[in-house]
Amino acid sequence: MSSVNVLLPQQATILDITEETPDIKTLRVVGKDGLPFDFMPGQCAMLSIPPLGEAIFSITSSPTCRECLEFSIKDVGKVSGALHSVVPGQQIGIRGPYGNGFPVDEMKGKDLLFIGGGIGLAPLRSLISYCFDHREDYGHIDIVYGARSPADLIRKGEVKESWAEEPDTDVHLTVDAEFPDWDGNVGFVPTYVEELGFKPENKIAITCGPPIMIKFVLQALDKLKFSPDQVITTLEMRMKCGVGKCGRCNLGPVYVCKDGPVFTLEELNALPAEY
Amino acid sequence: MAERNLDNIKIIREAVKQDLLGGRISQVLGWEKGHYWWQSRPLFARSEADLEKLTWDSFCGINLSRYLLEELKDHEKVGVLVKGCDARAFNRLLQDNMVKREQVILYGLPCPGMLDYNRLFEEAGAVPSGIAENNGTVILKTGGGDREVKREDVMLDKCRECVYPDPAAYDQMLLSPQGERKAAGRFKPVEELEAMPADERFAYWDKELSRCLRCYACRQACPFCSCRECFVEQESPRWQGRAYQPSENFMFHLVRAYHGTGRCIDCGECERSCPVNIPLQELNRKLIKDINELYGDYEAGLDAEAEPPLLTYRPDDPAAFSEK
Amino acid sequence: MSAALNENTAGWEPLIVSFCCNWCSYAGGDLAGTSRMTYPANVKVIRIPCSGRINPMFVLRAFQRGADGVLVAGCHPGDCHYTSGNYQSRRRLSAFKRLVEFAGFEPERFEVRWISSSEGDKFAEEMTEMTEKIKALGPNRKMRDARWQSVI
Amino acid sequence: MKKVIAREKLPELWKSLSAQGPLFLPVQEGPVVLFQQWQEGAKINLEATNTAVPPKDLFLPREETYMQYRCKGKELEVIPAEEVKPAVLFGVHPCDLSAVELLDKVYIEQDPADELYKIRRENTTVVALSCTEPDPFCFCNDFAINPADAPGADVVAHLKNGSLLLEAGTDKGKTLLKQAEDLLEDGSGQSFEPGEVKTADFGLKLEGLPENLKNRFDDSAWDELYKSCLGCGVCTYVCPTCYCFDVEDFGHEAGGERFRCWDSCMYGHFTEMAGGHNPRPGRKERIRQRFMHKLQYYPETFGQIACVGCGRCLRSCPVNLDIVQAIQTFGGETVEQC
Repeated sequence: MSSVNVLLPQQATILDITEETPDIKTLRVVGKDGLPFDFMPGQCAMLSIPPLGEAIFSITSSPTCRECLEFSIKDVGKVSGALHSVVPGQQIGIRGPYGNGFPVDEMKGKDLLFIGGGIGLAPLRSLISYCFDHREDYGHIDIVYGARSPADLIRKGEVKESWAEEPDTDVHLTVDAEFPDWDGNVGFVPTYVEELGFKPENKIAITCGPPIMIKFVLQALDKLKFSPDQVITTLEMRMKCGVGKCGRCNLGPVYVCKDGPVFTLEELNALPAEY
Repeated sequence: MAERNLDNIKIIREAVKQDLLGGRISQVLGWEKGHYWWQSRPLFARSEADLEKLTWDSFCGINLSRYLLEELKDHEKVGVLVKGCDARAFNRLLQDNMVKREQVILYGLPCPGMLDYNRLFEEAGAVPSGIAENNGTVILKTGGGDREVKREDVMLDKCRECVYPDPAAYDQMLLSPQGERKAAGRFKPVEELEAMPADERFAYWDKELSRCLRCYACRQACPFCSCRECFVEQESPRWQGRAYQPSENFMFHLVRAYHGTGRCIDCGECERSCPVNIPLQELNRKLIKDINELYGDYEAGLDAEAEPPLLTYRPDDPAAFSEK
Repeated sequence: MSAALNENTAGWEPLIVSFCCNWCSYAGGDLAGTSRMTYPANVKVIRIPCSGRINPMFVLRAFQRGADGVLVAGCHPGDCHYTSGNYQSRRRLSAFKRLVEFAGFEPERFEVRWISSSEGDKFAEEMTEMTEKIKALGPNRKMRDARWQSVI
Repeated sequence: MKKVIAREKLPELWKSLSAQGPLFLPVQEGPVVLFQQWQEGAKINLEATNTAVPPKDLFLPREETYMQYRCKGKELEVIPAEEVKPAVLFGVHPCDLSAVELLDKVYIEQDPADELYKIRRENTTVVALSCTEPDPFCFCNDFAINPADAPGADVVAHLKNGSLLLEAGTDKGKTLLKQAEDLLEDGSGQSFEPGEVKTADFGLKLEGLPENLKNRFDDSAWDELYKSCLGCGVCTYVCPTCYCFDVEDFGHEAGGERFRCWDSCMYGHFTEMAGGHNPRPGRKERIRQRFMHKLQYYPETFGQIACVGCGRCLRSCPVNLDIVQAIQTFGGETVEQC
């Protein structure tokens, strides 16, 4: 009997690399025979570059994309730094998929409000593409996306052009301060969300971004009368195994890598606030 | 149960009570009884009720000064009960600028040496129901009657060779001093190891260190390990690997000990804390002995004003290598 | 570096890692080179700003990764470019040398020498002597990380 | 299957068993007793109640290399480690056996199973040894464990009247006893009736504790409890039910290996993220995590408290901050000992 060690990575190859912002790159990755594994939007994968080790990243592409996996990665640490210096054709290790992913079935028939900040668009992007590829399943789509500056917005072309062109879809961009040649909104994401005055009826809000942004977005949504079960967010914790054993991402009875990273605000409120 | 000298405890309580309730300090670090009569654990007393729990007996081995690093973040001024080794630990932290003298009141407790429960059990042949002490002897209370042993024979290793049982620094000395002790044997194990052939000595350490779990209790309990970030946790460069390989064991223990050169106060908390009984004091004492031999007698923590030997030099210093 | 540390057991040659002070010993090595003096190729020189820069972890890491001997070379006492670096290191490295020996290393495995920038001849001599001594002792296994060897 | 062997003949048994594969048993190593692989001349100590470090090492080794890697140019090759050989673990006391069963729930029963653990578990024959005398720190009675019996082991062994009685409880156990047939005598005439061993009883009230703790995450009692904690990892490493690990690489650009090793929630770096944010930044958060995991999180998932009363944290914590104190703080009642 050949058994499978869940910690063992498989080989994957870098197809190409896009420089999104000064510190964010998008890697397109393919397994030995096409996609290394099937997955759902919101799930993550463990990428490894020996001898620096492994780190977990959310998958940016949609499962409807069958050519490759995409990862938008910010250079913040050892492994992410190394992933910034890979070249096309280079092989890395990959294992996954990990986590629960977004509840795409429960979201069916609802209007969707995506609220992203900076690199926080990475996991949302997977879901947004998925929804566009299953357009008839979902209602009106609003996308609020912001960053510190226009240069820090990722996937600018896609966001501004293709997404905005989708039927029944509105894209709202914002940056933290005035910049030359920026004709969009200026202001923090949470404030902008409040200003846009979204109605909670039959709507689900999905938010991801830096912790401080999430904190204020949640307050804004509360003011707009969204109930906790209408708000979905993803958590970020340090992880080593991805399968709910190594203990780092343990929060109350859940392991974020296995039972998350996607939680409704209602679920989150029941957990110890250690994230 | 352990018979405590209630008069002494009363003296201690009264002394700290005045300062605590009078508002001079907002917390007293002392000891209280643990689950068993042979355990006394740290007490962080902030009220009169807390002080009721305060104890002073032969099981107060835990060095309290280390806690100051954390406690002074939350308190303007705290009181600490200090044995000889706790006071030397305090002086050490003072020398490293980790604590401020005016933030602490030291209550000096001359220490008769703490007892080792393992030795008590061994002598009694079982777990005694308690002990009593009388002038250098310990009476073990067992089912088969009382048994008297010499106090010296049942002390903790760390206390057996203690030279300075009286606090070297204090604001108030609470009990009568013990006087300096002779500890002729403190370097004996080091000398025995020095006499071995190199390979044999390596094999000895290889075996002893192989038990290391890398729990870092030795480091956390140690008053010289006060770095904000330990080399063990440094990521870049990564000096300490996490594997349990012999080479990683040596890396940790040699560097740990070496960082104590001229700074180790020989309190033995590292060795007492080790869950697998690695003879860490042999490494520490080797460095104490060598520094004394090469650069003159120095006892870390005894005098906060004295210059630590590795922070100074003399142009005519000897060397342990050829200078030709 | 890793290739340099490889150990061919058949025709074993010792590997000596020498940390040399930039101002004196390293310049001494340069002088030895420009004066066409020879010393064994077994010595790998690593330039450091001052012998006072030596962190004992450098030495232990060298042993972990395959060094058979480590030699720290600095300016003569009194000649430090930074006034007192070598006075400090004399104390520190004396204590460290004894600790390394106490751990079971042969005394020859770790040495400290003072070599000035004008002592090209001394540099060559010391390096030769160290190499000969280590050759006589044989390969060092103490503290060597077996895993490092197996992955080269 | 019941067998018996005289104690004098045990060295022959060790030799015979270890000829067939690695045999791990309690060995006196200087002042401590540890589970170690048998070798000629090892000082076996079957009297010691508890080893300093629990036998979880056999299933979740403190260090386990599970792959090698080779990099050549842009290529990366991953080479899985070879499977482990069958082993015998002899002399596990009932508390430690219960602890292994707790680990099984996480590593085998909970999806996905951890193959590294599972293979070791399947390949190991566990011989449990009932206790004759409790250690002063033992309190397994509080967890309804009878130290004189060890149901669930492949073989249960009892030291009685100068002999070792062995009873196979599983097929693996029967196979083991068959392997040593020549040395063992028929034990059907012997009494295998487990006796009764009383450990210290702290009178801990465990019923309802997990539910009670659910609302006490922000309880001020944590502010006091953590204070004496030094922030070392002794409690986690000597705990038979702690199972956190780390994954690390060793090597260089061209090649090396990846291993997992024990880690501890008591360390600051355990949860620190690449950007520097740490969800459990201080000793208080970490102490709370450890005790809440044992007393609330684990029970909520698996229906039982993750402590077996082995007493190792009572013995080894340098400042006597142990799980009994935590349970007492949060509602378990206590019987004053001293």
